[in-house]
Amino acid sequence: MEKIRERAATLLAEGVVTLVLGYEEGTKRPRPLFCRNSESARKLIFDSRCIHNLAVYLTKKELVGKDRFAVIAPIATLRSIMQLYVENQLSEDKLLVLTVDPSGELRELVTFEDIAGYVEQFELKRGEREQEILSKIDEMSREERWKFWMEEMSHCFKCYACRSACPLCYCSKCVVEVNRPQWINPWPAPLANMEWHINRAMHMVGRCTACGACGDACPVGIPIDLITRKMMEDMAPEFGYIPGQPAKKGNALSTWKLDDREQFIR
Amino acid sequence: MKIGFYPGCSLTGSSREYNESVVAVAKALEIDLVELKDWNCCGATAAHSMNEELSLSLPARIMALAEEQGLKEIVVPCAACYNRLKVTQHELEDQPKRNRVAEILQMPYKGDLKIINVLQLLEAYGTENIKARITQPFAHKVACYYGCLLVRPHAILKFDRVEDPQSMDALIQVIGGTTMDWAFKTECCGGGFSVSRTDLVVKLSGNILKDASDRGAEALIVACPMCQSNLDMRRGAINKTLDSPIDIPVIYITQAIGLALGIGAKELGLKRHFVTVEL
Amino acid sequence: MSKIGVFICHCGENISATVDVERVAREVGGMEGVAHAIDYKYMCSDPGQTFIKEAVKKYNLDGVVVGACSPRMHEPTFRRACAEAGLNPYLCEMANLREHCSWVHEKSEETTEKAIDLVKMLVQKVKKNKPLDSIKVPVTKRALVIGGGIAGIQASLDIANTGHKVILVERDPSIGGHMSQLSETFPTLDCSQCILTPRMVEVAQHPNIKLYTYAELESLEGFIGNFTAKIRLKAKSVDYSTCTGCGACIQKCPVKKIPSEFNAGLGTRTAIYVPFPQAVPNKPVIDRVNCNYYKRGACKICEKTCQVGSIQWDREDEIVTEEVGAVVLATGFDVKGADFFPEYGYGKYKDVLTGLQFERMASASGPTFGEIRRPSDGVIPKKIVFIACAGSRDPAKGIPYCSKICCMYTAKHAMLYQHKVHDGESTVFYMDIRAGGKNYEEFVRRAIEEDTVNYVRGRVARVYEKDGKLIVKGVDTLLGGQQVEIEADMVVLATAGVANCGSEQLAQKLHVSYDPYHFFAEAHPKLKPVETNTAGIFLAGACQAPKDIPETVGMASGAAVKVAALFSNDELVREPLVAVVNRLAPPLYSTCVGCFMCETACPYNAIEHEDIRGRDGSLIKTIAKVNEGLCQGCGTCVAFCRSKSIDIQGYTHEQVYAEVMSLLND
Amino acid sequence: MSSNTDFEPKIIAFVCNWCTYAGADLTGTSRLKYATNVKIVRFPCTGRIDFLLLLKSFAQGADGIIVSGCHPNDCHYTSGNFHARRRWIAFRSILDLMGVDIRRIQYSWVSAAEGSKWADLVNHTVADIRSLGPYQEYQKIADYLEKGGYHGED
Repeated sequence: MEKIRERAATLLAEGVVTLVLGYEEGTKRPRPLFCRNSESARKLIFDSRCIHNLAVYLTKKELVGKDRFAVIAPIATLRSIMQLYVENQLSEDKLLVLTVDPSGELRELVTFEDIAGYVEQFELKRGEREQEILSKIDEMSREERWKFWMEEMSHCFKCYACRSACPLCYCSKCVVEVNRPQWINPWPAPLANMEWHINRAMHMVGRCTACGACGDACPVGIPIDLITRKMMEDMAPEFGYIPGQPAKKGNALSTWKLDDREQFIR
Repeated sequence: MKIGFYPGCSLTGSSREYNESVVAVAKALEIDLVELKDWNCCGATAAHSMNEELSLSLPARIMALAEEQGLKEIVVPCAACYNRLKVTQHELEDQPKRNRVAEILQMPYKGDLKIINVLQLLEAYGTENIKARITQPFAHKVACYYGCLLVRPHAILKFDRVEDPQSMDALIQVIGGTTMDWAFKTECCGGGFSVSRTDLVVKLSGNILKDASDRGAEALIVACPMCQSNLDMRRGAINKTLDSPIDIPVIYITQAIGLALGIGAKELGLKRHFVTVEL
Repeated sequence: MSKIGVFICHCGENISATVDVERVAREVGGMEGVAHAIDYKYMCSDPGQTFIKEAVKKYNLDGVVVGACSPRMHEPTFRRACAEAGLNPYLCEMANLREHCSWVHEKSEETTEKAIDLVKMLVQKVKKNKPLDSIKVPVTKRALVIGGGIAGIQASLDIANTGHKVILVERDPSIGGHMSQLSETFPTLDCSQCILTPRMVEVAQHPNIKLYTYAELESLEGFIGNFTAKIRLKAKSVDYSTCTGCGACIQKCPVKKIPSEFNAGLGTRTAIYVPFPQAVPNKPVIDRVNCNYYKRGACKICEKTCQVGSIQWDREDEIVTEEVGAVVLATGFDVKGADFFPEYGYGKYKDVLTGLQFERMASASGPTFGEIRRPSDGVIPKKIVFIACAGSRDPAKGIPYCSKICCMYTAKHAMLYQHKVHDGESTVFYMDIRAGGKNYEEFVRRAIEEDTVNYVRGRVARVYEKDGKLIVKGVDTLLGGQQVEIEADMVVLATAGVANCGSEQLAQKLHVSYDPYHFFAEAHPKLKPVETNTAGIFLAGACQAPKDIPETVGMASGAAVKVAALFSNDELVREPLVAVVNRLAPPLYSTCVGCFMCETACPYNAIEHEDIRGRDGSLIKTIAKVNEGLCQGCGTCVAFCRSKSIDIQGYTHEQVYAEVMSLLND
Repeated sequence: MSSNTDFEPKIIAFVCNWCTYAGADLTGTSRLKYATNVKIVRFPCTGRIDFLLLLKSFAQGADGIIVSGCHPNDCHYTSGNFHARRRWIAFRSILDLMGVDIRRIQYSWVSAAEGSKWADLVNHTVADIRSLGPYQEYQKIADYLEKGGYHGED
């Protein structure tokens, strides 16, 4: 932790970066910290509780500014960074990534190649909570699944926290704000909620890196992260997409293979 | 170097000398062979022409056992077994077949076991390492005979050049031998027809021996028990069809390497051959 | 509010027999925004069209729906009628009441109701239609032809003869390609060079053709009508403006043992060389890889020999830029060579030849002056075996396709052999004889019947050498699978025709697609065989798939006509049914966020990057932009765009949404 | 659902212009008959078909949906149908996870030469949807608050 503070302070003092994005102690759990001078770097912390996906800020020019900045990134954030890179949203010369490897060493990742190589060592596993809910869903009949999600969705009041938390929801105008035509109604109602979440899942196919930020952000606790996560798990072997190791060109839905398998087209 | 080992039936019966030489050479090269526990017959050569489920389930059990015993890689010296295991692994990429086999076996099967033949084992071990241990160079002109099962079907085995394989030749050259370009490298020896149609085997194996002998080979080098027994055990019958008898021996690649490493003839099972081995 | 005119056609009785057309007109007439609705016996007839034109003017219509037959039939007709009446043609839509309704349903209430729904759907769509203008693209009337074989020669001459300039680029020092290597041609047995060389000379002398030999395409940018080609002129080391082509340098060059490419490796050439005596241009180049001077820094014998001082040692590759409007790809094919047939001993036994090598041997200008002799010992072979399908139609070799020309040239080879070696015996192993073509079957029959070539149906398993003979082991499947062994003096392999080396890289440079075997892909297998998916780039000859000379020439002329048609107007007019990326006022500029997933999705490489810059020139954002010249209007990008920033004219989000809503709203 | 025989399902078909639309034209010129329940919306290519349109169709009361285009390798635009195929693989998987009745969406390849296949496809789909009954489950959530409004009006 001390090393991170020192390094961040040096980077800022030497003017290598103008901003270090990291974590500080919050009331209940760590919260994001935007360090713009070496003094504030003293507040930086980094441990396993730092799960807030800071990649979400990287596409926000008004926050990160025009100059080079550094971000302290746990593994989930690194995966998001890689996906953002593939989608032409980040450039190497503006970004410096700091992370702490499992042995506690501070690592500086300068190029996307470095990040990809680093991320490669980590396997994406289901946590206990994910495992529990997904295996429950697996055992349900279709009607039960419908009821399950209807019940869950009935709590959704369209606050769009899921959208705000997701590093990959960086569109300047989201489809729900498109009104010619109004594809999805903005108000919270069963249909509009359902359409929003199906739409969100479709937009995440081959992109979601299963960081779980959307699920964490949901104030009413709908396990929405599992929809995109399940899609990621199901589609990855199908389309050869690995979260955090995305193909350089295109993503799962903008590319295709002659022998893509399906059994439902007559 | 530690690796799983599936001998198969031939190596415990008609081709004991192959087993002995594999074990002896592995020992000399400090390769730790871990024999698979509770192994069964792979089903060659009859099962796949009789019953598909059986032909898949027998090798699948072998692979499932290996997985269960924590092996990541196994060496299969018998070309027929090697072929059956590889083909089964390929076939079981098909989910319905895999489901059916899992149902029959009542064992989990992942299908990610790495299956290699003896040539691949020696290649992986490293030619430089072999070279360093040579005590008596194998200074003989020989014909390397690959047969069918070691290289075909290429689409599945993906081992060596299918029509003109080179891996065994390369090994022989490493131990100081001279190999030759000849015509019957991958021609069939008659295989499993040894008992039912001996006449065919005599003809086919006879062609192989004759070409090798005509080109001045001092021995045939093989890596398949079936080929070895046809070329060696049927020699009497073969010689009856020829103008002049052929007396060149048929030895396993592991026996040749064993000789170069200075291992004794008895330890390599060279006394067990029908055609006397004097190399 | 909209003022839509609706016109329901009876189509004689084709529609009115099952659909109550009057009710359709009546009900649709009551819709909001419909100003005028009628039905008439034949809407497409002259009086029918006049009804539409008059209504457009009288009611000042801003949209027209014609309920009639399939739009695939008469959409252009009615759009033209609207345009003549002063209404933008893209404000006219058709409801398919015939093929999709009256012809497929019985007369019933439901059928009429479906017809009403279909018309209503199009009314809702047309309300969202926008007037569109045709896209006009300027055309540079110069063509680039890549490849100087018979395909490229023919295409160049045909285009040049229509009065347009042509730039012909050839990789080798001479044009002529594979055809110049051939001895005689099937099915007439006329000499290949005799018919080809006059064409080669014509190319060289044509005032409209600029020939770049020993040159390769470096890059191609732009789009139909507006390409910029960069061409690398490889250093020839000889000044062609002064060289007289006397050939003295070639005589004196000390490096003589280089396998001749032209003779398929059977003969040799020098380091300074012309590939063959009839080469165009007939001036030498120095092969720097083999030249003593370039290898070791000393020699320069050619320079001493040259009386006009044409040798230029320090000449470097040069890049020239040419603006062109269309490209014809005519890069031809290659044949599979050594190491591909270990079982046939090619590359191992000197007397196992490829078809192309045999071709050179049979040629009067070839290394043996037309005599068939074994390369190993120069003896005339008395027994020769031809193996058709050497590699072709063999999935295990990775070539499942038929190379198409081999059956014919193998018959020709056997025939030529029999003509040259009267007491010789020739055998052809074949899978099937594919002699589809004018006089082709007769030609093969002649080989079998008059020239007594022995045809054996079956494949060859192996060829090996024994006591100076080549033992060919095969099977005769016509005689119950009998094994056959022939002791031959020479074996000729009808090797598979494969894509030319480097075709994949070239395809990527040009953004044209290619098939799994690296042949260039045509835009449609039946109806667009000479077009590629990239507008303005056309295909000729064997670069698309193996083909024979007449087919190649036909295709080349076809490609030339496509180029000429493109050049027949100063501007290229295209339907405006293309994708567009939205543009908005600052600070957003566009809802596009530049993820460029559309770029990988687009089959036509029509998505470009557009930098939006502030007044000070600083980059604000990079967004997608559709190149109207390249976009073909499939709309794949549209369905893919998450923020709906890209839309396709004619099938916009608003239009299709309105259609769907209309169909289901009752 | 005992009254299924009286139930006339509403089915909407999303088809590409070059293969299935032309195939359906051929059904007409061949005078093959099929049920009136299906109405065709024409698209340039299956690649253009937005998944949201399918969702909106159910919301607006469709009981079944047909999506059809060119066979693999036949696409007029070479790869639009391959893109579409991937999209449908993913979309179907999401719908299934959410408990949407994916039996109600029939995907198909119908070429311009397959007029009779189109008639069969329609008749089979109508029969299938008829046996499934009206899609009340989805209607129930659609009717809550927002059915009927078409929010694209100028």
